[in-house]
Amino acid sequence: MTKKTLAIINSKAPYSFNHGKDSLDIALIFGSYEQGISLFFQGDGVFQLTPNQDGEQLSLKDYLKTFSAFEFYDIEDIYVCLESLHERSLTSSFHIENVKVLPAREFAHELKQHKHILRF
Amino acid sequence: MTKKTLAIINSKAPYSFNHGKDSLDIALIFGSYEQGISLFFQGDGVFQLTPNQDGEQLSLKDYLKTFSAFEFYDIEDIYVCLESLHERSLTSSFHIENVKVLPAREFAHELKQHKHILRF
Amino acid sequence: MTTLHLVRQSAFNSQELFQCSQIILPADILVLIDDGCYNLNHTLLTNIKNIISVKNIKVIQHHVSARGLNVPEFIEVISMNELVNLTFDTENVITWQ
Amino acid sequence: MTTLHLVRQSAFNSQELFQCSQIILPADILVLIDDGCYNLNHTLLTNIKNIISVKNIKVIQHHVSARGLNVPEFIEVISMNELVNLTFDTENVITWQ
Amino acid sequence: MNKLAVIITSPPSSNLSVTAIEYIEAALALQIEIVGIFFYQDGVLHANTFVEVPTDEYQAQAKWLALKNEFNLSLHLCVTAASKRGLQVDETNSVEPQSSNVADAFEISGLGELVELTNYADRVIQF
Amino acid sequence: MNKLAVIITSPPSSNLSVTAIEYIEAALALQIEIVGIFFYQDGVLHANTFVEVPTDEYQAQAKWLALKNEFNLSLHLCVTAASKRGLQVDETNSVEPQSSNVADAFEISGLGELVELTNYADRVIQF
Repeated sequence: MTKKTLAIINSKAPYSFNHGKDSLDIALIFGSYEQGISLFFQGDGVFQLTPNQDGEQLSLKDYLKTFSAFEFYDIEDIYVCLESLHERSLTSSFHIENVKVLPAREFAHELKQHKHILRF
Repeated sequence: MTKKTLAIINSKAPYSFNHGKDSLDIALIFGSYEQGISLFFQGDGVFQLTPNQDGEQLSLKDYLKTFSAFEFYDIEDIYVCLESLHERSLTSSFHIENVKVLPAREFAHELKQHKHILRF
Repeated sequence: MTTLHLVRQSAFNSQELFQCSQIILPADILVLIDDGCYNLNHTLLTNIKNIISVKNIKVIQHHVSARGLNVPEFIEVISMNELVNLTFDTENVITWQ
Repeated sequence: MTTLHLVRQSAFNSQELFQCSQIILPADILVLIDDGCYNLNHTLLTNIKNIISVKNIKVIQHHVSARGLNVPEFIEVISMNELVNLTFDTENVITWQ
Repeated sequence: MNKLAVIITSPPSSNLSVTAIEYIEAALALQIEIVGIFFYQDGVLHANTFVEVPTDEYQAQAKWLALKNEFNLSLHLCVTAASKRGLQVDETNSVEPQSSNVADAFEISGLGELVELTNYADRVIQF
Repeated sequence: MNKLAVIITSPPSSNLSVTAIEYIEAALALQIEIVGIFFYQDGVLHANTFVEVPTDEYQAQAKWLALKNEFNLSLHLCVTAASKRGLQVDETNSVEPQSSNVADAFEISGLGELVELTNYADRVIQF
């Protein structure tokens, strides 16, 4: 089995921190270079995926809208930690398609299949 | 009863964050202007007061040593949250003298006696 | 003596709301702003409701709606103007960030 | 497949160690560095000891002694050189900061 | 009249500083007297003219300049915090004006200014 | 030979970057090949010549320059992160050298460089 180059764990909520945008920039570059990249969402990172958000109310250019371009960039492996959703009383409802919700142990097994792992 | 001008809550451990040093700089200025200032330590802020530390092992100029100058600057009211110590399995042993350990409720009552409250 | 507590961080991520809950007193006011809005679903908010009156827990309107969060009926939604007024209706303010 | 987990933050302050504990697997190695040293006294470390062997929990020597902390006997104290070697003895590394 | 001082510790790139500016605008609209804004910690980056924000993103520095112009706000930059973060704050003013990267609207101050502000203000709020 | 890439995201004022430098020094002493250091987020402040650290405190920038000189390390500065934090990174080099505040030892790079580093390195470590 060929390992994918990079996994990024997203751990921060979208607006007060820049980590989500910094992670997205890396993901899109890897996608445009046709490098295998997978995105993992854990902890408050899951708030980057919840529906009905509107960063423009915070005078922001809403980078979450760019998530809909993942397919175009061949970024297809997007994993969410089930426990992180439960802790926050969230359901598996997201603003993009094809998100895989996994229990922590399976989430960890997918993560390990990558040559390098970053966390933002 | 005259209110003191400023209380600072210190909430971060000493080395990875600069908050402790930034707070100390404010405290010393208030002291040198003979303005009433009190220091409160809560959460990981209590690690700024624990004994046997040596920042020089981390290649740092150890700002914690300056705490011994508090008396010289007439900074006399130093409060520690008892619950924060207990959570961290710490005893009331500190690297400076005259530290008052208070249960959270009394800690809060002292805090409120100040005109302004900052937190670092 | 009433203190205004502004909580700007998610209690799912760090300890600001917890530390606030340790020292909040019955007459105080709590306003959830920025990522503090995520605390609407946190169990610590239940602890705080046992200390201060629920009418003294508030959240900034556009901060909560931008995050797509639902506000429980009993929590008052306020504007930035109302936050400014609260700053002067209370004696001092602590920003938990 | 062994992952090296570097925990740099205090679990008394934020959620890095908790999130690490959610996904650490039995063959993995945990090294406490920087403020991660404060976790020697955190109950989450007990949870992690139920997942990975205690000999695979380590702490950086001068990081822990600079903070005036005591190291329980069963935790191995290592140098920066040993951390570099661990990086190449494992398959990948996650920095929890 | 109610007197307010504000301490800004969040960098321009965070949405936390948008909140601070919205709060200040609301206070001004409510006739609160703002005795000064003190920039500390990462907040000092607000004064850095070299900071480039993409044109379609929130322009915090332009907001500060506009507020300064309209309401004559005092914007105090903590010199110690600023020099640690790449602002050229030669207090002797011997540097050529064009080589400094501190926006004109900001005054170089020390923590002594914070003592003044806390004495004069009825409320101090930290953002 | 083992190949290592390092991503630095902590600012020079934090003790977290001392740890990063100590780790790199240990790796070099152990004959690890360091294929490059990539400065991202607040890590870009390491390249800022305007950053002034009191002489009795840890001089992170001088450390990077010394490591560059001795081991010919590649120090890559992410241009997007840098311009957001007050580094003058005109890639056309049209600015006068003395008006730029990027230390010579650092190369202006983009995230494409990070793709190269992750491909070439056996391990990537983030500090």
